Amino acid sequence: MSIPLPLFIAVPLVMAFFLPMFGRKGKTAATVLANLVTVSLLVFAVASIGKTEVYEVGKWSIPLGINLVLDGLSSLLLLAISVVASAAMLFSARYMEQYTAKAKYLSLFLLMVAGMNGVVLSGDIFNLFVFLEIASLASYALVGFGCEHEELEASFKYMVLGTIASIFILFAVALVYGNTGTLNMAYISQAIQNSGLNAGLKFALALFIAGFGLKAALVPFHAWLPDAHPSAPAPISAMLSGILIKTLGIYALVRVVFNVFGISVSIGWLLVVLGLLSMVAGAFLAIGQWDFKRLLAYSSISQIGYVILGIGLGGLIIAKDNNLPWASLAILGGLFHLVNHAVYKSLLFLTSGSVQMSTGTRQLKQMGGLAEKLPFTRATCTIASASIVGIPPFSGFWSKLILVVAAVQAGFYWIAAIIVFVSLCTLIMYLKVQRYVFLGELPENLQQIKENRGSMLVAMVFLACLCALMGLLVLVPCLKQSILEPAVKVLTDGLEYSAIVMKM
Amino acid sequence: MAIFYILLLFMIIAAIIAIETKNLLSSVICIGALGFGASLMFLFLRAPDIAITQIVVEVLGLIILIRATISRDLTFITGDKEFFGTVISVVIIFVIFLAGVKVFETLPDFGTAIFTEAPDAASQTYISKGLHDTGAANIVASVILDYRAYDTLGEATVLFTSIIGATVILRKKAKKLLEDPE
Amino acid sequence: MKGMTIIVKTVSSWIKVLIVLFGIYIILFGHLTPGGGFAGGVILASSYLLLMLAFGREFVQKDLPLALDSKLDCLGALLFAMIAVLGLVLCDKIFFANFLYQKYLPGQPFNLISAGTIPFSNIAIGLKVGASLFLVIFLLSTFRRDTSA
Amino acid sequence: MPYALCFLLFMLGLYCAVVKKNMVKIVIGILVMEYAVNLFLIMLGYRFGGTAPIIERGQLLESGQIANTFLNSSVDPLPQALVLTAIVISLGSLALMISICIRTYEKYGTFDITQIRRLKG
Repeated sequence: MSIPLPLFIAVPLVMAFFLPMFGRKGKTAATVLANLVTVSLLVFAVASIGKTEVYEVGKWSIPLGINLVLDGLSSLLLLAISVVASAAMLFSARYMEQYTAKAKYLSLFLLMVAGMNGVVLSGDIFNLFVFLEIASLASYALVGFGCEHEELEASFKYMVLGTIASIFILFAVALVYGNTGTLNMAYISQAIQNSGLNAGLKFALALFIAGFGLKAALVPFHAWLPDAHPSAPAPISAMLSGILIKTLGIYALVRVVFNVFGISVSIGWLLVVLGLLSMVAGAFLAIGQWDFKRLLAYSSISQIGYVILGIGLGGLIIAKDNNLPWASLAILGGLFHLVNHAVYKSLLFLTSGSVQMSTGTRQLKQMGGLAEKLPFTRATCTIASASIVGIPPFSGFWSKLILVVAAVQAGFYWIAAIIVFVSLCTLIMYLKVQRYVFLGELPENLQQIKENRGSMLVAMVFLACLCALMGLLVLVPCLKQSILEPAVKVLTDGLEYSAIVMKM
Repeated sequence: MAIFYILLLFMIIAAIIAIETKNLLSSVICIGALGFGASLMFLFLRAPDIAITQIVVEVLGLIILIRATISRDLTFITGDKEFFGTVISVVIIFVIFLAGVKVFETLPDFGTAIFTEAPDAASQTYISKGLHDTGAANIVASVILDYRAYDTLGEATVLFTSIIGATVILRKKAKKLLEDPE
Repeated sequence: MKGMTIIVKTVSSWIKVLIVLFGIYIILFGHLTPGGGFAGGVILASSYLLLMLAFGREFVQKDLPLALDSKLDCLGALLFAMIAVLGLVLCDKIFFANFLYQKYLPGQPFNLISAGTIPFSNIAIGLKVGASLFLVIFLLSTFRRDTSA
Repeated sequence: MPYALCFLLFMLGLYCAVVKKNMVKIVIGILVMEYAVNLFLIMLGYRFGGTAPIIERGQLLESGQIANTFLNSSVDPLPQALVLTAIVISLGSLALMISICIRTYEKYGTFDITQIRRLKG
């Protein structure tokens, strides 16, 4: 079955335009419809695995019109987006009952999903910017959804930094247009291959890295993330940490650096250093936190570091000695970690939401002994923690193992040592969560709490099963070949992207 | 040519006043001057579509901004200015500016558009085939609503998103008490 | 807010008609002359803004209730998305095909009815932009009063 | 040279957004940056003695071709389309940003971000 690519954007968009018409009475219907959309997106994403397709919108051949490109990397991201989105949407069905304006919330959620799908599929640099703005604007509004003091403050901070990042990206697009005269990524790539990088394009690349780095919250640019992610409602935190920073930040950055501008040794080192800084700084900052969601947010910075480290290491190996098997292994580790992190970090945020909904607090010191009161939350949280720390059967172990092996193989022993060291810090972090949330004394005021069942539970169990099974993605050859390897190949092919797109 | 320099200098002066003045309302008014300067500039750069849009957006944007500032107690920020931090950021920004000026030497000179040099530029096709392909005499309209209509869908969605976001942020009551679970 | 003096009210109720007409003109002729859905939509919004300034918020509420306004906003966006999706249905599965121009209604260049779906897209965008911008200005102007009262 | 002045405008906006402590001033800085980028894009498409990219009746020849007077003088339509989109996006983000500012003002009673600091770290 072949799915026309625009459906990935059109279905959530049309539903998002339609949903605000439901008032207070149609709330249930709106929730059901929104869930249907996310589930159907999941079906579409599964159906489009392993395909490579170029779709010309309005049948205008490129560079006249805009094209949508589906390749291995896009379909990997589409899959991750739709998995996290369906779980978070299911979770919101019950969780968002504590807020008003649910129909508008659902609409914003779908707009965010549509924006991310648009970013992932776009083959045109300006179009990528437009869809990035849709997803960002929806996320600014969603961070401030609760309209409390902290939420508005975090939302404003996030919005200012995010808008500056967007303007950087737009300026870079303008510079690229001024230098090459085209906006299509394949054509830009070709023009760069013909004429080489001049000062203008280098400046544009710097602006792209700064802009996408801000969106991805890599370490020098991370100031907004620890405020914005905890302030949002739990399902939105799961979306933001789980997938938004990866789509708007990492995916866009990697696409522009690898496929449009071409990787070089200096850019490879830059990515590796950014990744290492994020890993170490994020982990240290996370250990000191006493706010459950804030700890998770800092840990996201650290985990994003792993992803960009793996991809940057692969790029470095390609640029330095063009050893494709080694580079593929590093990139495989990075991308696999991206998917893993999407699943377990969103699960962790969902469990934090469940805990917060039951206890009414996010402070670790005010909790304790919740293991018997919230058995399912406890079980899923433990699975996710084991996964993020890297305990063998769970997913996180495999991606970290691949990263370590790749670093050792390429001779970067110190990088491997840092990876192992940061894993230990992560272990401390999550032992702390287990100790203060689920073990220990149950405080007096929490004797009466109950666990929230229903849709929230289903969403958490779904993600926990995925956590346990994700290891199969690298262990079973046919899954590996159909999902991960095409994505890796897109990056190792590098500049051949333009030839592939133009040929189709 | 001189008109561009005059307008640009006017805009820069307006921007400096808007940034440095102590009174928020006058700073908003200066942004208005900046916007109308930009609108005139667009007109002289032969972009009437943009000039019209800019001028109407400017009016609306000004109303929104004035709405935000008027009848607020406009406490001026008196707190101790971090002089050192300001100097450092000015220096950093100046250095980036100097680096950036070099960048513009790589662009084609002002007044010679890139699309006249690039052989397969899309814009060549737009102006020569646009009327035939889409039937619209206004080439900009044919670009935004036919060749690149997908962008315009995105644009309409951005506006929609921000309006829904604004209604969400400005709603009266955000949280409600939840009935007992199950 | 009761609104302004009788002179302002009378003049603005006349001018409003002219502004609405101008907005509609800008929208309809967007494919022939400068302007288009977006600029025209903002002009439409500003006509209601003028009414709001002259007559007060309650009067405008009667003329254009907030619920209707937000429905119009959604409707405009839906219409534009529908034009895109219709291309998928009517014209060989092409998203955003200008199906009217290519298949059904080529029209003559420089006429009002030409360029296929472009005028219709302009109308949809004009509707959407006008409704949504008026909505946001209305919300911004009423917000403070509601919370302080 | 006009490009450099435009870049100066961009940098002024960046300076304002980064250094100022007032929420409205930050928004103003962002607006200045947006104007500068829009202007820059339109400047890229300008050519000396150009005309607007709108075909008039006389310029459509009998053969269906467009007259050379138009082809050789029209400015670049593509940046104009991009700027139209960018202006709308900036208006949208302005509306959302001002809503957040007003709501924050209601909560804290000030626009000064040094006093709006409940979040630590």
